[in-house]
Amino acid sequence: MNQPTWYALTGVILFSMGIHAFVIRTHLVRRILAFNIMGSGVFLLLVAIAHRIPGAAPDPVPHALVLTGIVVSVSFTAFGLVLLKKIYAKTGKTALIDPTESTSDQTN
Amino acid sequence: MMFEEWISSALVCAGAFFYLAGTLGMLRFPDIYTRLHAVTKADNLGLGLLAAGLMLRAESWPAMIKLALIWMLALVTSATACYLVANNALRAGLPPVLGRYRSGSRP
Amino acid sequence: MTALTWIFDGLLTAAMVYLAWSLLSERDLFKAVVLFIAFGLLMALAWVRLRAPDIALAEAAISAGLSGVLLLDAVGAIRSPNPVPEDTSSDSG
Amino acid sequence: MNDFYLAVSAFLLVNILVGLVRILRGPTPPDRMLMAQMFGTTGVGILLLLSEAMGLPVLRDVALLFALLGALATVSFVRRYWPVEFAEEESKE
Repeated sequence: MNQPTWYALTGVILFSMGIHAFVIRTHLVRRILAFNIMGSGVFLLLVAIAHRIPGAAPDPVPHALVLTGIVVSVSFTAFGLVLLKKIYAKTGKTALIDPTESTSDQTN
Repeated sequence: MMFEEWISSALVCAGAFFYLAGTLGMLRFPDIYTRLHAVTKADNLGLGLLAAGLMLRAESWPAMIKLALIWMLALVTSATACYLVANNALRAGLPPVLGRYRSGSRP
Repeated sequence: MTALTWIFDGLLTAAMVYLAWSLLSERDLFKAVVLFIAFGLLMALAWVRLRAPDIALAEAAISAGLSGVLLLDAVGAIRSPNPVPEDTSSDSG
Repeated sequence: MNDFYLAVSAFLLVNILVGLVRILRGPTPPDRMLMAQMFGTTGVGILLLLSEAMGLPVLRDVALLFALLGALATVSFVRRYWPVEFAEEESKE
């Protein structure tokens, strides 16, 4: 058990908590936050497994992947928040699923 | 060389002490205005002492100038943020705690 | 690998896990957003500890600068007075 | 000497974690936002110490970015989340 393994374990825990919250929450801001936590867990795992040989320089390919992933995740966060503001302005709701009524009789 | 190291270590320790003072003020002060005081004054003084201590051990002149610039940038941004928050809080009507404050009567 | 690095890494990872847990189970939306900004700052420190300063630069710029601004803007727009009543039943869960 | 810098940075990390109490307990929104500002200032200190302890001078650029962008979240909070015309209902919270 060395330092990158420790951080990889943290990434796995963060991913599990994020996907749990992503499934059970319906508020869209909470879903976006949970999605960001999930992404952070995956990035942490990727950078931690880039240290393959202890003491040597880390593998640069996962670093490039993670850099791209951070930029993509922040652009998707911005896009999701703009969609959320549009949904709120049109319907006054902050969730796509209304938990008080059943969804079986809806067509779309 | 030895003398410089001692001075540098003392400055870093003093900076850590002012950070501790800022955190204690953050926890113990009663209202938003005094907490702003703790965050923007004590923490930035701690950062300045820390940067001064690291400047003595910097490897070149540009590194020293960069450390000083980091401190000045932190001063400018935190002064701006402090003014905005305090002005908005006063105009919003958050009441400052006046008179003698007793630690038992936490608001 | 001394004991001090273990203390630092243990504190950092424990704080990250606790922060993620408390922000995901927080009822107040604004509090969750502030906790998310703090989580981003700790993530930048974690990249530094993993010797990836380029990712730390990107994370500092994006999480401290961009994400917090966007989330605060969206939460402020949701909370602002609106003729349509806000759906509070989806908040609990 | 590196152990000394690492110990001081671990001490500053403990400061951050103790200050987390103010986010969780702060009575008004600006108190919580103020903690994000304090995280920024303390994070600059930790990054400067780590750049000396780990021998990575590039971390000073990360610290510069922290100092520049740490206040951005506070400014956005004041301008977008907490404008003064909504202030009366906010201060009763």
